[in-house]
Amino acid sequence: MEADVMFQLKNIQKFFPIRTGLFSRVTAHVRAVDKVSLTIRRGETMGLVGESGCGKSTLGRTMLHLLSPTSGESLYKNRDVFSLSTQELRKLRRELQFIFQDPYSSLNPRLNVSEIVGEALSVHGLAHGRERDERVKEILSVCGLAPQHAKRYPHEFSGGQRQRIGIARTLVLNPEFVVADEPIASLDVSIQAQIVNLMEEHKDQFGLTYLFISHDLSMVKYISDHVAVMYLGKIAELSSTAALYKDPQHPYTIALMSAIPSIDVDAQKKRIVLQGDVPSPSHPPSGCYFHPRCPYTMERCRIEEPKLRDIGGGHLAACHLVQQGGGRL
Amino acid sequence: MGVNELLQVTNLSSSFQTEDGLVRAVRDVSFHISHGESLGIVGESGCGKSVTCLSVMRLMEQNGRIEADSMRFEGRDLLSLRERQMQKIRGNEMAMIFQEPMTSFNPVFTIGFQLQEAIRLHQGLNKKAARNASIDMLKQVGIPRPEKINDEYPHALSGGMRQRAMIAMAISCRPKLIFADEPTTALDVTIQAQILELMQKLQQEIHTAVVFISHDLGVIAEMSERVMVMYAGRIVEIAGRRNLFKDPKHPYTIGLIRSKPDMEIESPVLTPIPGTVPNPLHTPPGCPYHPRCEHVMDICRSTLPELISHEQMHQVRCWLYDQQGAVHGS
Amino acid sequence: MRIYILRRLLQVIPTLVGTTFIIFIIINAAPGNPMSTLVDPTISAEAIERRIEQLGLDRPLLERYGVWLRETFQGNLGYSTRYRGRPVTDIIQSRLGPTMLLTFSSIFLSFIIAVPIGVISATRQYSKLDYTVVVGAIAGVSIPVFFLGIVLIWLFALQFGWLPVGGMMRAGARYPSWFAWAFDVLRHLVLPLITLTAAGTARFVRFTRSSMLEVVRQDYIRTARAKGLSERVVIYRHALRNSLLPVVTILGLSLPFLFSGAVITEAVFAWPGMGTLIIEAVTTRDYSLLMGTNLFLAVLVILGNLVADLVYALIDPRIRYD
Amino acid sequence: MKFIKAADAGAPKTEEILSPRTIIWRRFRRNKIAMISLYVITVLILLAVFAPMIAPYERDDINLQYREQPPSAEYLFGTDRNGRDLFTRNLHGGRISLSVGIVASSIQMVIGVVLGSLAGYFGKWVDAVIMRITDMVLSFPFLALAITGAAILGPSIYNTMIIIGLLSWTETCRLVRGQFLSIKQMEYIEATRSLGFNEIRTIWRHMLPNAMAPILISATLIMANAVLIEAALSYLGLGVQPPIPSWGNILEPARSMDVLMRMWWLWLPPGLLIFISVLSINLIGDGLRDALDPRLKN
Repeated sequence: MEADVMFQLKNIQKFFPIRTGLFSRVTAHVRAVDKVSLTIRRGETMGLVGESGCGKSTLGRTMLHLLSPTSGESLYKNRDVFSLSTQELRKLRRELQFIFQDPYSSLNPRLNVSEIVGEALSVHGLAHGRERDERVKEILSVCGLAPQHAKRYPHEFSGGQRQRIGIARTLVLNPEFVVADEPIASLDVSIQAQIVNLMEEHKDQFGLTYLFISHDLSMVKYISDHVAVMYLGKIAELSSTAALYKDPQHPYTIALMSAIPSIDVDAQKKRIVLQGDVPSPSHPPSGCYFHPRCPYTMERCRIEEPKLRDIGGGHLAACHLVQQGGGRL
Repeated sequence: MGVNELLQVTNLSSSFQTEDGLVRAVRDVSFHISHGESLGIVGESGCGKSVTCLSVMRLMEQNGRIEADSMRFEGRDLLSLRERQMQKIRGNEMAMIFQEPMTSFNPVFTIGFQLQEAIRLHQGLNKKAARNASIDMLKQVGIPRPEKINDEYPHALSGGMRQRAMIAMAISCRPKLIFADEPTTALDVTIQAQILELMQKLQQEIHTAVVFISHDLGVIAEMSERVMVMYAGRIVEIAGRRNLFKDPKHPYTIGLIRSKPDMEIESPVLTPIPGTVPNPLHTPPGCPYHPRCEHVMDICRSTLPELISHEQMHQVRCWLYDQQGAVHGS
Repeated sequence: MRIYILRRLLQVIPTLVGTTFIIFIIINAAPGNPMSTLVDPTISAEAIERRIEQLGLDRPLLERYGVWLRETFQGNLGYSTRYRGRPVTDIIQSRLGPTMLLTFSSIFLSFIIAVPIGVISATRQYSKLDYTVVVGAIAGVSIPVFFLGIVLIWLFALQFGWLPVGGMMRAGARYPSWFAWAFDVLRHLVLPLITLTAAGTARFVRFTRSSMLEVVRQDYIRTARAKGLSERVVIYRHALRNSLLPVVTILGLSLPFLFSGAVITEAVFAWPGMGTLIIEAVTTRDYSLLMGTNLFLAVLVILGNLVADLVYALIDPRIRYD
Repeated sequence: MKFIKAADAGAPKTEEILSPRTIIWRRFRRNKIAMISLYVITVLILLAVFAPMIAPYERDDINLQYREQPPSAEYLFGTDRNGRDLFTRNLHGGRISLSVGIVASSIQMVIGVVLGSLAGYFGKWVDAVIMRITDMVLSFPFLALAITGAAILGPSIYNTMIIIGLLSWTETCRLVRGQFLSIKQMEYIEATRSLGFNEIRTIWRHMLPNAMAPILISATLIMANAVLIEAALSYLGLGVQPPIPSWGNILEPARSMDVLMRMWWLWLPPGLLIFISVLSINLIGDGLRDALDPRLKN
């Protein structure tokens, strides 16, 4: 069991200081990620969903030490990524890759495709010269791009093609684990499916493990084996995809799912419309962070923060209402 | 077509000059909308859905050109109106809600000022009456403490609240027609649900016709009675909501539906449309969708199909279908 | 916003101290001393030495700066050697009026000329008019100030004889009335004012135009049009207000540039202001006077920037929420 | 396993590879005014470089018999009060004036780029310190201090170059800092970290080249300004010292009304030469701005 754990996150916190006043003293913190624990197994895709500002991207960056953590541990194959030296970390980067959201700002406009994709090969001493060019062309074709594209510059490509270049840049290093941060959010609908399918293919072909970050519950459902739902820096619910979508437990997850418009014009949807805005992560509400918007709020929710508990079969939820074995009071 | 039509657009084409050449954003688009009706326009970026609405409101940038056989709004030909007369219609009889709530308000004026501007202009109310009217509007769109928000600058409001204020501004003069250009795209799902609910409620209350633009089929399915699908500047399919989603005809519409998983419909595979959205500077000859189409025939590569009536109220632009509704090819 | 203002005020202090210290060092790094240009043979060597001691010129640099700073805070900028011991503050005071008259009327004039031109040019981007304005504005900043001054003098003073060659008043003139005096000053002001305003206007035209072009692209301008506002209201109420915000900052940042122009203009037209004073001080190695004028101009620049920033904070509602 | 051949359908159409540089040059070439300016400044630079070969006389040759001669076939631009040929001196003056401009703006570029990139990349206290220094230099009364500096260091070509360079780097510094701050936000910079690149590679290969465009524009404007300041200083007698000619000091005698009135050939040509060269440099800068600013594409 332990052997196929790829990443184990323990109580990860990431706070951003807010400086105010005359001398810019730190007066508060944005609690972007607040005590998140998560286990990702080899070969699976963990979906991470939530609305903007819930901390999902910050978690993805922090666990790879692209952002320095406030506290916690991020164990990759039992090595704590946070305690590695700069040199060790740089070496490890080959195995841990990141796919970015914006295909426009994620490619250096001054470099051609071959340089963008191939640079890391040289830096990590994996291939040089001719060999490097060959590897680049190979990976481009795996990503659905033609070899003659190698000499062209990013501005000549469409959004979807640019995202393919970004994926090629990570795959060329033959990584073990990839964090994909909203890789399809800025693409056209008809292109999104291409990219998701491409990632699915690569997963089998290269034996990858993904953390797939998205705000799109329907895409996450399609690609993930497990799904974690985040709200205000905390995990609200975590379960296998099948169980989560079949029987969501946390009132937030339920509302989130019901809020997605469907093209099924016959379905009689009982929509739950949450009132109010998402509270600011610098001044989260007391007790359960979700209580001001929750349709089922009780007195206890205002005071006591619910723990993320297993309600059976590895389905975890952080809600006072949710009981062992599922079902609500 | 009935006499009840509010807007009738015939063969609208819009283009604008760029450094790299002429972009023909909208080509020969014809559609109509009746009083109180809701029409959805769906398509991907650059398909011409926004430009269509901007053209009707004559809000294209300086380098834009609009041509049409006619563009009648309640009997008046919008193309032949003077700019002065057009200004009387804009914001008064026809209003628009934009995509980016964060940038669509002028940062240096209060929310109230920007609402009252339209109210005073079109309804000739005095300052005090306009202020009361604007507070009323804010209340109507569900903004808490409207008196206070009325005097706030846009900066102090969240995205969802700003979009509510934008809606308040759009409905403030009881327009007969509202163009909503991707009004929820920049918002989170839970906030989107609030805004969609609000818009449905308001449309029932004030009985306005709405043209709802979105790239999201789900949103369109929820908000529109009739749906128009656009691709590369042209209408490829128009149908009633039920027909379009239950019995789509154009391969592009079918492709769009299949390339996005739906929460209500179980499907194990995701079938993307191959290729990319065409560059508006180089649209393919013939049917613009032919390079991506799985049913492509020889004729598709050379000749553009007409928009034909497949059934009552169901039009499609594709060589697979003929006037009688028979299906060609496979 | 109160914190923003306070922080901005606090920032001024190190800037002021740093600026004056650097100026102090530069001036004191000079070889020679104010006495070396004193060629009056009747003064003995001992007297010079005594004078040097009196002025504290033999002390270490830092100490002298300390003394100077303390004195400055008490309003004492030292005594001029050139003007035979007159207090520097006195001399600067007498020169301040003419400089202020010249620079402020130039700022005012460039502003009211430039803003409409910039706005009209921006609203007709790519038109012939816009093209002309852009090229004209670039030409305006490319003319050497002194050359423009020379050409104007040659043309209007020497060839046509319409306007005086220089100075601020006729030498030794006595005026029958206040009005006659004002008229004469005005006649003397025309050419230097045109000279100084040309470049300033050109700069402001470019800023206004580009700022306006930026604003006209914004979403809220489209919103304003969609409301049915007339083009005039859209441009002059919605766009202009926003595009003038950065221009306020630019006004503050333009001060060093403006004073530079004023120095040359004054030199060309023998206008009795700070510019001619600084050149006098340089040529006579009058340290106290040099220090005083530099300091004074530096303070003006710093305060000008400060005022511009504060005005900006007042008129931009976004800063209120920071 | 099926590969999606999708993207091939939308492959770039043109045969030619359009690098960002090609595109910029293409756009610049379309700007007629900027191209004319480029030719003008090239001619002026060539004249300056080959001045000793072109000039009909020795630079400082005094011929008291031919003092204050108006332009003629023999003396194209006339002679000055010492009987020196003004055509020759204007040619050589360009040599001096333009090199002061180039050297001074190179000095400020180096200071500005180094300080600006340090401030922008490292932020925090490095940024705070550098920005305070910038504020101080920015609040110097520019010309007053240049005059003061020139008087104290002693007027000469080299001191003029150094003074202008030392006083005018602030704009570049702020610009580079701003560029670095915004480029730092780009995902391709984050990507260099996720790919395990070191900071030197990130700055040198990924940040600087992308920050170059506005630096280049500003460099042209600052160079134009440097030529103007040199001229002003020399005109006031505080810049380049005779007998070495510069466009500024050639017309210094025109400070006397008598000379101004009688000898138009003394001050008109150098004045126009300064104007034309500064104008060309500014117009090139403006053309560059249009070519480099993607937003103007519309």
